[in-house]
Amino acid sequence: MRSRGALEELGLVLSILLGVLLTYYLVRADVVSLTYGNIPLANLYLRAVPDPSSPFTSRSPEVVTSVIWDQRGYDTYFETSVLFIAIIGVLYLAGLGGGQGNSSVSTVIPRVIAKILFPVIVAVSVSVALHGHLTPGGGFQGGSIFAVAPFLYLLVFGRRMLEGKGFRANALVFARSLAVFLITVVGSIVLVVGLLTGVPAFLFQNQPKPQLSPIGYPAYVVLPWGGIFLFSGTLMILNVLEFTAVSTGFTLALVIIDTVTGGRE
Amino acid sequence: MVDPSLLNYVLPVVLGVYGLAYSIYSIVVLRGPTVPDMVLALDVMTVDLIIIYLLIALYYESPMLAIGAIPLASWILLLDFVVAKYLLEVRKK
Amino acid sequence: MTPVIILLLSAFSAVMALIATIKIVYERDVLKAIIISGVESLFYSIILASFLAPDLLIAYIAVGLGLNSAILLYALRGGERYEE
Amino acid sequence: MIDVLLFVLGSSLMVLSAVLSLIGAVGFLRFRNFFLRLHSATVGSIGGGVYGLVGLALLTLSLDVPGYLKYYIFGVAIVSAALVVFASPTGSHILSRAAYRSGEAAPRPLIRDKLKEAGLE
Repeated sequence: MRSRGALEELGLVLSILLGVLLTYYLVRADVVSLTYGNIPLANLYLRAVPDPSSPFTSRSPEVVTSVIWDQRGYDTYFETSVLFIAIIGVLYLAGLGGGQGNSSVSTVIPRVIAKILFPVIVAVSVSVALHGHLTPGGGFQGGSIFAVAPFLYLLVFGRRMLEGKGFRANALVFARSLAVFLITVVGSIVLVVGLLTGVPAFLFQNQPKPQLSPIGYPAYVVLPWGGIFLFSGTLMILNVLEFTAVSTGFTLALVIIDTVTGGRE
Repeated sequence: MVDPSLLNYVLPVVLGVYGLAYSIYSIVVLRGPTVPDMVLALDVMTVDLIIIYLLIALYYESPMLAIGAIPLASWILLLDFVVAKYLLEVRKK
Repeated sequence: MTPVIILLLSAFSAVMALIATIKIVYERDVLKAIIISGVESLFYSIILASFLAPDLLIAYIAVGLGLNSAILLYALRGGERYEE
Repeated sequence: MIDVLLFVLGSSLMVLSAVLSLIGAVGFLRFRNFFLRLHSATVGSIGGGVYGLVGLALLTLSLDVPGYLKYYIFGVAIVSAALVVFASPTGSHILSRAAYRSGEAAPRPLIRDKLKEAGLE
């Protein structure tokens, strides 16, 4: 704190003052009031998404996942592909060389516990991702929980053991590329069908919209024994694909960082 | 079956004591003289937070809030491992 | 109607998060700064829990506490621990 | 009858565990070095965490609320209790090992270092 100049503290104070002033004027000028017509924007989504008679429905009780993958699907696709491009670029720059296989935190206790905890974490993450259209959670959350399990193996057993388990860099890159490609296919298939048959359709469209576009994905299938399996159109498919993309992406990032920083010693 | 209104006698007391423990732990995490102290306090604070999440979920009667407890419980171990690996490998150099 | 004790917990967490941010800015030991940034995401997560945002809560825990700290700690192995 | 028993058992476990958690927190403030604080960390995480989670599961099972709420919170509490039982002692073990071997936390005041005498440093 001694050597920090007066100029930096002045900058800190000035930025805080600027933030307070901006917030005050934005609230006074009513710029940040989030209303659409007379209904607040959040209420609009909360009413429209679970209601099957609304034109903007997703047939899903979970509003956040629907907004992420249906109403704002295009944004989410770009987020996924930005992460994809970043990881591919780092992979290109780093170049996976050889590293030593041993690990420094490995006594017998972590080895046993890692073997016990690996299936538990995988089960939890898959369950979070698979019913992401019914409960909170979804592809990104499930994928980032899944990344704990290979990371545990990486820390305890080293990279050799992880590669023996099937988490090789080539396989991870392949799975990730395939998932991102399939997200594109699932998002654009309605548009392609609409173009071929001469019906208007949207990119990343989920349910058919009356008066705008009559085609779309089905919301549920009737099982042979009479039950209904609700998968909310694209939501469940995209959740599973996003789960694959995010989990393999984070695992790949951790493997790369382990190789790059571990190989320097 | 027990009437849920009986919870109003139990939950505020338990949540208050856990909140007090949580605040003491958070002060220890920010103050703790060495790095292992901070990580250890972070672990115990995380365990406290799991219970606080579940109590909040019970308070609001919305089970969807409870799902955050499981990733939190699985990340405790990882932070310990990463910090331990860092400390051991930096000493080796 | 939010109970008073949950509001008190969120207010305390918000204050502690502010203190943690200031401490990170003035911390010379980068290892300590990384751990405090993990704690800060825990403080935010309790605010998210009391305002009923479970989706954000899961993502915040998994990325803010877990992957962020892990990747920064890994990156620190190739660098200097103490700032000048 | 069994419900009242479950409720009383669960709530008393929760109160016990809350008090244990507070004791662990006070121990963190009062103990002198890292290796002494490990004891209060065990009290805080196993006594204050796992007992509380099991008590919460029993308490939730006895309530007269809709089934999805009851069994969801019960399942989450049991799974996270199992995770904490496995994860927390392992984390403390590996952290204390690293802290001793790297010399990050000095055991002070130190009367006799048997690990050093045995050459297991």
